Amino acid sequence: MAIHERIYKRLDQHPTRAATWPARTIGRVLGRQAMRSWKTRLLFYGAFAPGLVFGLMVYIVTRNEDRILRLARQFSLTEISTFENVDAEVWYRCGSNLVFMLLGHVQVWFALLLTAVLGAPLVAEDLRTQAGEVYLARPLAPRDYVMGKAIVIAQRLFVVLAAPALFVLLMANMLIPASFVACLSLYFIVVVFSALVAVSNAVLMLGVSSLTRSARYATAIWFLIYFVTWIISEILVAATDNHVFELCSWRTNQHIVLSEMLELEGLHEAIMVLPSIEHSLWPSLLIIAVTAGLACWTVLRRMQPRKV
Amino acid sequence: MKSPVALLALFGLGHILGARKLLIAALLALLPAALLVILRWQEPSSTVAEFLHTGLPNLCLAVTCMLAMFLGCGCVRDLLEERTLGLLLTRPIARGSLALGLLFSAMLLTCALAAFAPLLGFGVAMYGLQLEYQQGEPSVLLLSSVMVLLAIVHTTLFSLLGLRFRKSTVIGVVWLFVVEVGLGSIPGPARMLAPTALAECLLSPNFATRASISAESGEYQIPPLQALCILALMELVLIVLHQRRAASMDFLSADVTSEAA
Amino acid sequence: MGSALIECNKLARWYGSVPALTDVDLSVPAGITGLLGPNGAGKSTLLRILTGQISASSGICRILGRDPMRDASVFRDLGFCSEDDALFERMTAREVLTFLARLSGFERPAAKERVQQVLEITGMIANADRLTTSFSKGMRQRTRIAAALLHRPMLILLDEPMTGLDPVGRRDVLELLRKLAEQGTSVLFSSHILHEVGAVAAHIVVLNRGMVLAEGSLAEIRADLSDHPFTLSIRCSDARALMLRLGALECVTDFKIRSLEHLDVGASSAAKLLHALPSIVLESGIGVSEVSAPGESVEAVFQKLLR
Amino acid sequence: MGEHADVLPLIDVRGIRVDYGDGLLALDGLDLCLPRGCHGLLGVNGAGKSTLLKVLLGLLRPRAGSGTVLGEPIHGAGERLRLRIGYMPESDAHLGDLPAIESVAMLGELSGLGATEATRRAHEVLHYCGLGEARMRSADGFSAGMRQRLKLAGALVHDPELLFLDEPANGLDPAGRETMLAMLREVAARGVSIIVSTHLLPDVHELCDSVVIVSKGRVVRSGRVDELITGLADLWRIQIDGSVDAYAKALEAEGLEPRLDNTRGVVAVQCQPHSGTTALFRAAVNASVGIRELSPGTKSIEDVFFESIEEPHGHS
Repeated sequence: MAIHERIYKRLDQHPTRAATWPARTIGRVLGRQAMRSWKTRLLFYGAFAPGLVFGLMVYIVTRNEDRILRLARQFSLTEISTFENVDAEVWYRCGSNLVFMLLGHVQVWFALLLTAVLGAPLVAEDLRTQAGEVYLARPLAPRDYVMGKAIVIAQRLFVVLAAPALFVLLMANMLIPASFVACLSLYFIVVVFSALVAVSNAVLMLGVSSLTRSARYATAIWFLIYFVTWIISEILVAATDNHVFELCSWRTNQHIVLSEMLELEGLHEAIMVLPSIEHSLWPSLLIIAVTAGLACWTVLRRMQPRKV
Repeated sequence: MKSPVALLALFGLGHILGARKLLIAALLALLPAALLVILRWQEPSSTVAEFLHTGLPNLCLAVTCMLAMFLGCGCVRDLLEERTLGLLLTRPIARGSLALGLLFSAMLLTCALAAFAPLLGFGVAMYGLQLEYQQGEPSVLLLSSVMVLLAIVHTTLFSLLGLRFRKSTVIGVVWLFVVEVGLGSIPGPARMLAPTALAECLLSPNFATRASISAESGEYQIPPLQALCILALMELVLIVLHQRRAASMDFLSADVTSEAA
Repeated sequence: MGSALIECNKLARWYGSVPALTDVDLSVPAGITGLLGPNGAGKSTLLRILTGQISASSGICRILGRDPMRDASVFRDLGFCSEDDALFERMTAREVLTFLARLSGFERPAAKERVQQVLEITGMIANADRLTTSFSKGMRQRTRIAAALLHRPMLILLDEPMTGLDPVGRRDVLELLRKLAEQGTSVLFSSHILHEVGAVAAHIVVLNRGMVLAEGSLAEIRADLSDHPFTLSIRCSDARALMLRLGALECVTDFKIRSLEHLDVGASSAAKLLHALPSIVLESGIGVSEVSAPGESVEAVFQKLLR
Repeated sequence: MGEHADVLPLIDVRGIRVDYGDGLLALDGLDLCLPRGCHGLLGVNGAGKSTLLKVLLGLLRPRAGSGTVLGEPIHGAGERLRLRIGYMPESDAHLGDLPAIESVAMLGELSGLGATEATRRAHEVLHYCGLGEARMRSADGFSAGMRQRLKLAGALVHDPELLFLDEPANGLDPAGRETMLAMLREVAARGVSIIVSTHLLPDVHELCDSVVIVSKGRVVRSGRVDELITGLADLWRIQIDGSVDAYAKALEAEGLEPRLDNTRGVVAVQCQPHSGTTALFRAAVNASVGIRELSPGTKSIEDVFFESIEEPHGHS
């Protein structure tokens, strides 16, 4: 046969050191592969639609300014003549309200579905086909393997969360130059929050995915965790009016972190129904960190070379 | 001679009872009781009684749907993906009764847990609390039996989804949202397509659910008997679809097609 | 039921646009039959259709006179051991076999006793009460063969029973198949290890790219292939003398003297020549150091077919 | 490769103990010392071959025992060690959804090659393994033979000094096995040491120059292939046209002791030196059977394997 007569060429200089950043390689290659399925791509690009809708809304509001103001006066909301001379504090509150509506209530659903679709098979399939051996037979530690897989989810999740919000903010600030200075800190908050949700969701999903050998059950458990904790907290809060129970829901914790960062207390009674305001940032952050740490520990324990 | 369907049902049940899945299903079933324990610890008995009337039925509906999805999707599909289904297929049992047996195994467990959840909830609520019933008899037996009915319909539905699609869980979640939460809350006759809405009609006189709220506001309402018949009809249709699908489908796990490459 | 246990005509199966089987016409008689073919020839697909796990895209297939997909009663007399190395987990071998026996229609006491018998036949008594998860590949294979034997089938189908087994495991499986055949059970098994198939299988079916290349006993296939029926190559101390003696046999057709010690004998009937050879060699006192039939091995037949 | 590498033994491990906890010792104090070159690892299912490879590679941490592979201790983090070893697992783990070229290039990068260097090397290795035209397709659509070759490509991409192969020819048809063996022979010729764990004994005969036979977690026999199979002369291998049992009885009547191989078709007979084959033919006439094949065979690896597995192994 002609094939095996070819010469097996040796490399002239052998790799002396392991890859400096193996996690990035795994993240890049598996990420590109994950985006090849049309369902994931549909979900990923579909997530930008709400951002466009919000952007359009901002455009319409700023274009017919006078009619909006007349309406506002009728409802005796604010006593101003034009958008120009609205003070910075009001701009900041409007901006943060806009961001919270988009990021908190809309993009979070896309993040939920995208985490499941991207993350469920990552560790579960490897456990089913023992592909973990193929990775760990390379000069990398289990933590690189976990970090690489987390990058696959977190990278796309971050884009889905941050991009629409930043676009809308940018659109609003360009149309109303006066509001730019006031909303400067919002850009920073959007990026930090998106990163926090992306990483915590990614790591929790990997933890769940390492619990079973079939991606189907990983998805099921992920949705169960998300909805059951949410239902529990809703029922308990409704029944006992004691807001400490809100900390036991993964979704509400993330909401609290966002609303605390945006300091939305002032707006509570005026414009929207919000989760209650007495929360401080740190317990929610702590719970998110502890859960993510636990998930990370489960995956690492599962991929560690077994002591036999 | 014990019928093969019964044999398969017991085998399937034993198979699930040994798996980690049972742990998660049990946690789900203990949810109402856990909430009531917290309520009892936190609040006076009045809110507990009020919760029994409004909160518990809705919570049990959600728990039953999730249990049915979790156990139903996998009852045949798991064996297919583990490739152990071949051992059962090459036995002198018609494919229909094979699928029926495995469906019953998942149904047995789901119904047991679905019935057990409200019972335990009531038990926790009643224990050591001389709670006399107000507002009509929120009898727990009615709640349990309706949950069992709902569990039967949903397990069959999700088992059918499991037979048809590989990624049946995601489709199951989307179905729960679109039909049970979405369609179920639209006033008017369309609501009656969602099994949960029908179950709520059965519960409405005793428990406060979406059906009782819409009944007070005078919207379209179905008497419990008619709801029962629709549920039974729905179950029949699902069973027939399930059998036909099992009888005609190729029991082929996903990566076999590569053999022909 | 005619003499053939399995009848297929114009059987075809497509996976999407990839043809796994294209119009297979087959009739398999009783006894041991070997199913040979390279990877991807469609062996597993054929066996899955025969056991009713998947449907054929077109064509009819009857096994023991019945359609496996519609009529499940065929499995009273049919056993199948698939290629997938899978067993129910969290159960011991005895529990798995007892459950499958109950499914095959045995009552509780009858099932227990039959499982004991089958465990003895497949040599799994020692590990009968250990969990299947801790089984080696060979033990899992024997348990699945035991599962196929539970209901004393008339015909047993095995998909690659020897793949992944070590030589000891392979010897035991071949021994088992031979014993089954002696007890009258017909066997159809697919395999890659050709010389073992050649030694055991009376009837051979060769598949390639979804089509039946050849069907029949090894000798028939050899006969169709080689120009004259049977050639024997003998290395001995005096080729010429041996040639003169062998010439006396009427079944011998031609000779070719390779060298002083190397002689090729062509004969019309293999059996006559082979049976006559020992006595001729003894009488002539010629020292024969090697006898071989190069074109006869299964590998040779297989290579010629696939070319 | 450093000069010191030639002096150091390839693998030198002592007292490896592995217990999976189901009461069966997978490895029971195994000692192994192998020079560079090709070695066959033989043993029954569950004798501990795969476990040994995983321990040497650092994928499993043994309960006891220590030693070095290529001079690196096996107990350390093992990253430096796994840089110089290529591993072809027995499981069917081929990163299915990725296209072949991307999965091999990624494995190359993980082994320290630069991104462009890894992709170039991946193309080269895939061509060498005969997957040139299928390298853009995803591995899910590959046949069993192509998947084995993809795993080999993955193991060769970073040009290892030592290659661990776990059942390389598992599930392949004869043509596939032949191609795989030819490739491995060529790789060995280029100076790569190979440890092959396999059941197909003829393969070992062609590829390896020394063999280690493992049974019940211990090394029961090891040595160069040619030394092991020389054994006694005058061993004849006979294939019968007729009833094998009758012929075996006739041979015993002649005072010889036949041994049947696993297909019962081929009889191996040990004769006194230089007594010729007349006794064999006389037995054939007495048993009235035909002799289809008669060849002077040296003891095959299969015989060595069965001997060392069955007889209670005192010596190692």
